[in-house]
Amino acid sequence: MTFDEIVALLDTKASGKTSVIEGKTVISVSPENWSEISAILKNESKLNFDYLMCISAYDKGDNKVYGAAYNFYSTVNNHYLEVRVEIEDGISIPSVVELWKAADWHEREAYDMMGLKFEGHPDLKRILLSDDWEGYPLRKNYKEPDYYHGLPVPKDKSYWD
Amino acid sequence: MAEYLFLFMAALVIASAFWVVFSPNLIHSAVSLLFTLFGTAGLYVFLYADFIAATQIVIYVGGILVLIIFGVMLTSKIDSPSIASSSANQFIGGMGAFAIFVMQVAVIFNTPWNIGSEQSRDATVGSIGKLLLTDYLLPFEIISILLLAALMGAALLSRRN
Amino acid sequence: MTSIFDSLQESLAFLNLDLFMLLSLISLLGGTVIFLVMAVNALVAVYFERKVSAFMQDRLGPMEVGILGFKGGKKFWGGIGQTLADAIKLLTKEDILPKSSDKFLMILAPFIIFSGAFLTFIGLPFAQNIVISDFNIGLFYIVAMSSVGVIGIILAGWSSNNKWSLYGAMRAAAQIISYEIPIGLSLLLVVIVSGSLHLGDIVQWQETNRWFIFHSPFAFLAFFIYFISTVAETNRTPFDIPEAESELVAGWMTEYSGFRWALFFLSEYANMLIVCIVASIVFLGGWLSPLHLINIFPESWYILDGPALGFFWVSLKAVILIFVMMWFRWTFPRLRVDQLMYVCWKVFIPFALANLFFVSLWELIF
Amino acid sequence: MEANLVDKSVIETGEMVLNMGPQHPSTHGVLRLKIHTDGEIVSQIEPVIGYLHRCFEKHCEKLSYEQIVPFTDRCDYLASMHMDHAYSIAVEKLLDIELPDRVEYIRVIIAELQRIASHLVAVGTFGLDVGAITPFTWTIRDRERVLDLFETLCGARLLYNYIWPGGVSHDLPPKFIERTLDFLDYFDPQIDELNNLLTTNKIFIERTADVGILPPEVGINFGVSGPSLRGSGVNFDLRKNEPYSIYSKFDFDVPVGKGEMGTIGDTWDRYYVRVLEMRESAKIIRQACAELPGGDVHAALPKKIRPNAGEVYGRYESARGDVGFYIMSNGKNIPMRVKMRSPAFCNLSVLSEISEGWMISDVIAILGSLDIVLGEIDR
Repeated sequence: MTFDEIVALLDTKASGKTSVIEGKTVISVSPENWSEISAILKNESKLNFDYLMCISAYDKGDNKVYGAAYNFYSTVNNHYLEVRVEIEDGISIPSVVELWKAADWHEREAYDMMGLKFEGHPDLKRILLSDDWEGYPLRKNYKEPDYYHGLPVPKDKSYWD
Repeated sequence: MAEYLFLFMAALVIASAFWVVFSPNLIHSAVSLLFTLFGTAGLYVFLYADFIAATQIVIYVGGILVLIIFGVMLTSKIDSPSIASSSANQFIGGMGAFAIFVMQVAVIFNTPWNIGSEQSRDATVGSIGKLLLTDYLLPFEIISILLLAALMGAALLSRRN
Repeated sequence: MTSIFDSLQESLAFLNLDLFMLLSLISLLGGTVIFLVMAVNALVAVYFERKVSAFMQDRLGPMEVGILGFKGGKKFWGGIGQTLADAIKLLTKEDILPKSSDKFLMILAPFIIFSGAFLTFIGLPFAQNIVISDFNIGLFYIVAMSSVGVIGIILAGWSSNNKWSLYGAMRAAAQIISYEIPIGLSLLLVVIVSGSLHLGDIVQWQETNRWFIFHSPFAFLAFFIYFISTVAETNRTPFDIPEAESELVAGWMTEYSGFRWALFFLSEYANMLIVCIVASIVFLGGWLSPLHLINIFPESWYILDGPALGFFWVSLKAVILIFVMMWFRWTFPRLRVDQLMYVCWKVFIPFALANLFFVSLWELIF
Repeated sequence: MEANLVDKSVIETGEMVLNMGPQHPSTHGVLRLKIHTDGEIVSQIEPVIGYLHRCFEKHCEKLSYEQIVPFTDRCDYLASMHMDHAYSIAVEKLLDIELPDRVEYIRVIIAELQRIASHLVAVGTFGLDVGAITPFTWTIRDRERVLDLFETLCGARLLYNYIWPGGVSHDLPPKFIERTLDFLDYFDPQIDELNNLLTTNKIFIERTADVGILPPEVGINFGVSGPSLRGSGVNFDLRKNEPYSIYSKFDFDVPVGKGEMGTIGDTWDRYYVRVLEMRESAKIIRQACAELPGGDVHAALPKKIRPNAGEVYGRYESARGDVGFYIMSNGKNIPMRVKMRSPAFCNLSVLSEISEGWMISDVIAILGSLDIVLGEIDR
């Protein structure tokens, strides 16, 4: 299916709950509707997006809006879809682990790096960084800590000299 | 020469047996038993029972002691290297042990020991084999049936469900 | 058959020592000889193994270290001093005892393992008269003594206070105790046929009859059961699961270093030598020359068959078997622990028992 | 003979947590596995990753598009060319540019050589994991030849920085094609030898067949890709399904697991798919070498790459699976966000699922068959 067909199908199934981002082949979904839409994406036989490739968390740079971009692929129908869920800081996104197990580690990574909270995730904890890390490093407003466990963090080469 | 060696063996048996009883650590007790068993094998050699001595080592040291150590490790937390042994009912146990001690001493002094001159003997293996398959055939077979039953019991216990 | 012990007793008689001193002196000498044999065996076998593995893996193996300026060039003998250098390195290395280990047992364990191998050598003949002490029950003695080492392995694994070591020790104990049974049953075959536990008598039997491996099809099978089981008993690939490097780091040896680790190493290679010498004595005619197998050589060749060359033949047969063990190691993957137990309990032991029955029948009929 | 003959509560056994790694011979890097075991049987595995985390994605937000290439090298250090290629394809897609033909052919040749090199390591270390040492040295010996080729190509043996957005860093050295073909002639019989030594070895089959079966639907649900997924019988290869570069021009097969020695999707299948893929790669290289056109090795690009605002998700079939680069641009010469979808990251997440109930030795074999590279997982 092409992108337009997918959008049309989604409109009939859940009208008004998805929107197309202007000029792009990307669907935008609000967090309230996301669990419904994700179930449709997975279970609707014409869509059958069984393969969640990637969840990319991103920071718009305005200290307020964060988003997650989901890239789906269907190994049965060979089509592709990108969905974005954008939130304001502090609001959580429904987790899709139930539908795609692949989301487990991706959501943990998004939480770890960008501080996105996923509601319903079985074990949302840091994955790459240590459990006691403070802050979310991939946010644009992240400041490197001066000390880590009492040790000074070397910020420029003069530290070694 | 032989006397010194005998005394050494006897001392080894007694000292290690003491440590088996008094060691605060169960595993140390089991290891101490190794020396007791070895010493006993040495004493068998003095009795010209070379086959029995080797049997002592292969069965007690190579088999039963390993079993005991396994058992000790399984009774407690297996991955901590301090398995303490504690003793309860010290008074009653002491009384029992003392009674047995008195009995043994009495037996030792009341037995008419047949003390003769040193004599060397030929290999004992042949005669042991002949006796086992003629005069003592019934006990031998009964023991093998007992062992078979034990083997089957162990197999049953270790099988899941 | 005279032993080194006896001949030393005779030749030292001129010293006019009292019996105690004499026996102590002889025991000391005998012990030194065994220790030297073990040390030299380890040095040579490790070098041999490295070169064999290098050959099989398209490598050169050690090429740099020499002895007294002799490096061996780019030949097979290159790096001839490598194992010696390694031995010196091991002896001078820091001896680490983990903080929460059971220190007493951790120190004791290597010595128990070492004693197991050491004591076995006392009854092990290298040729007709080259044996430290000649036991009447030689074969049984060897089997008995080689079962001592397993206690050391359990203690080593447990006292290290390391879960990997413990796994290794548990696996090793299960494996070694299990494989002792097929080994014992295969050797029992020989005892039944030759009617003696004395290794000299067993070779004597083979001299008057034929090599044991050619005695009957069952004996032939018994040799293979024995040999494969000894590969398992010495913890070598494909049965090296107790120290499986990719699984258990180094199994029960994980926490050991320096001299005490060197003792493990020494005993391991000593055990290899022991089982191969036993195999060659019991099944392959011991110090009998293989030239007798096919009587096509001119009479003059049989000079190779004299007692002096007994040592040569025993060593040759043992070295060939050791080479086969190394060949196994560098060819096969490792079995899993349940497969290993399966092979022992469901294949080897039934076959060995059936073997025992049939060889007894064979003896009755023929 | 029922279970109630024995009171199980008397001899109940406890669970033990075994900490495998971060320093362990067969975790293929600094991976830590918390293994919950009952004796030898594994009941649960928690992979703990992040020991090799080098902030690749944060670095990308501070560097220009060209400067990122050396960092992609270091992600999957066993298949650096694939990472460069994947990133370059994503950037070119973002810029929407056409490449000269010669660039595409060179890239395909290099990428397939890299696939052979990477699979050689995977196959060899897998042998090492199940205890066979010799196959490892043999495969490393053959990989050495590929590295020699790469050395003549760009001077580096591990981290090449050769494939750039818009082209490759320089043209092929003289005689490169001849030497590549020589290598392939040498290499084909080596695969047979490897099969004789390892693949068809009875012990090896006993250890790997029917072990750690990954059902295809579970694999897809967990996002497993590459040879690990194809071992489960899923015919999914981006080179065929969504041909990028010029792969549609070549004739090659996608090997999938057939369950020859056991069940489809077992450890042996995952291993064998890699062996077969090396042959297919050789086939592709031969075709590409035969058709290699002349021409320029750089596309006409401005000195500073400055894509329009927008985003792209580039997919690429690397030796380990489906690499994705999600690049968001806001019109500056540095990207706003680069997210890398690492195939080994997803492949590793399925480990716990497929190794429950197996023994510790099997877990090592299963982990080896997933062929992870920690540099790529942690980024």
